[in-house]
Amino acid sequence: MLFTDDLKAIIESLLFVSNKPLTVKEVSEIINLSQEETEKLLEDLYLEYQKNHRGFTLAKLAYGYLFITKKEHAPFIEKLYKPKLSNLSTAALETLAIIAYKQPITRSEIELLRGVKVDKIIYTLIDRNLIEEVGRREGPGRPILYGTTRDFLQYFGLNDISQLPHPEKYALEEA
Amino acid sequence: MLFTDDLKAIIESLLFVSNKPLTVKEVSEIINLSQEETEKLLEDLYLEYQKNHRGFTLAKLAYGYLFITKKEHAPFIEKLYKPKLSNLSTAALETLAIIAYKQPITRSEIELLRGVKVDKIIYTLIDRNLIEEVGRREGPGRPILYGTTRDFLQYFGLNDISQLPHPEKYALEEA
Amino acid sequence: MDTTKYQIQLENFQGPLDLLLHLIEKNEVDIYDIPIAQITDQYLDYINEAKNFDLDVASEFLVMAATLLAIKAKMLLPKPPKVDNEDLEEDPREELVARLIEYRQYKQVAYYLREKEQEMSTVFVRDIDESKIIKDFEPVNPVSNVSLQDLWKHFKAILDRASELVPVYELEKEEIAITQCMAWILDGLNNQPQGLSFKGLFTGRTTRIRLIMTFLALLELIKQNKIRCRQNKIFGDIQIYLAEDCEI
Repeated sequence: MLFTDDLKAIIESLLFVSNKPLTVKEVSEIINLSQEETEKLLEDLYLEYQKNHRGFTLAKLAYGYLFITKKEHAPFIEKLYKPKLSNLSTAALETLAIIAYKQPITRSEIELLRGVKVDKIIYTLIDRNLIEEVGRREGPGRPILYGTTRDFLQYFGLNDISQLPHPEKYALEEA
Repeated sequence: MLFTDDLKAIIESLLFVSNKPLTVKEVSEIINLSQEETEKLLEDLYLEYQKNHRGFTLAKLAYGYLFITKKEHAPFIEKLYKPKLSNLSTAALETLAIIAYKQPITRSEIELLRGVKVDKIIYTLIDRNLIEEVGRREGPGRPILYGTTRDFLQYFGLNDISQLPHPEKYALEEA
Repeated sequence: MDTTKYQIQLENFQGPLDLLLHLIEKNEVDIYDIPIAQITDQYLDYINEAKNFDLDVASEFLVMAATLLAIKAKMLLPKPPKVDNEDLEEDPREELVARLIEYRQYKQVAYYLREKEQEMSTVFVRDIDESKIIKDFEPVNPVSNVSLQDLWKHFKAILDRASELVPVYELEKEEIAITQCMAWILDGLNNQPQGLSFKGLFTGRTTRIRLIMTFLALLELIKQNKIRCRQNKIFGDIQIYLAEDCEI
């Protein structure tokens, strides 16, 4: 039987060799512990890292846990590292916003909402693994339905799609 | 002026993102501190990690400092990676098949046949020890030639590459 | 007309809805009570001022122009006499207002996403060298569930794909390639308004699939009226032009 500290160290080692968020389920299967107990350990670690003054922290992203660096260290890391992928265009962000709220949604439904064609943008977003095909709408032509991916959540620092602000929140605000 | 703890956190963040050992000199240039002081901080960190019961530790290698996981955690890390290792994607299998039958072959020749980029897949296949560089094609750019490895032969129970199945053979067997 | 007012390029807008929202904000009018005549005039001024813009973009803006003009016309018509059991008269602007409000919401969400993106661009994950990690493991057979026959099948599948004409089962996948080829041709024409040579399009494209896709892309562009072709003599080279640059 392993002690809590041993288990925590094992979990830490798993998080350390991952650059994608690990879910409670994935970790629990590897360490052979119930999901509840695993979640408790992950939460413990999460809180420890929140308190500690270290060079990286544990983030809850895309339904999982991932070690990331802190914002304030970016200027130093950028000296070591090349800048990351280019930012998304406004058109891509508007398209993503619609897909995030209306998923699953077809291309032509997005085009209706944005008032412009989005075929090229859709390919870019698929290419960057931010959206994916999630099925087909029944009916003529059986058009492809799109939804957001876990990478989408990670890219925008979200743990859960429900963390997005409700669009109705903006409805009342006068521009 | 930054405090020691801040500097240590910055150094930790640099070590965290790096997959190569960082030298005292590299770190001192990034944090703009003398090499002696930087070395002291790195040594402090090294000792802290030696004492701590964590999932990873700081190693001193010939040319610098590098975060590594501990030996005793290897079986768990292996469990995390195994599903990734034992399943080649269709794209990877197609690429492997092309290389097996057409070797020695360059990357752009493979891309011509598959109609898509294969650079990442090539790295995966090299990582999995299925293919290797076997030379250079004479001519402009002297592109790398790839071929299958001895491991490849072993995995498929072949003595040499000429034992790969060929269409004629199948036609006869099926007749 | 004072043209300096309209220095802003159409390309700066994310589409007709975006331009309309800009005009509504600029005029500081109530989105629920848009002065349609005024906004329509300004909208049309923008369109008229826009030079050499993309045909795709243009059609989207023109559709909205038509919608605006239709609403304006309806608002000018004398109101029908009130019917007793129908208290609410339908406002011709209603549908457009609903679209604008919904679009504005997503625009706000897009701002939010932009902020989150900026925030996340300052955090880093570990740069993991997988090969270093796996080198200490027990060697895993990466092809344990693959037989020699599988390998041959995959190879044959590729040969078939590369040598056949567009196979039926590949069409869907290749849809991407057609749009890419279309974009590529249009880009070429935008850079070279004097026209492209038909032969030139097919040199240097090495795979059969690409040749076919380029040809299909040409047919599609002709069908969509985006390009025109001209052949000056029998068996001579065919010149391809953007439809707007071509006077026949």
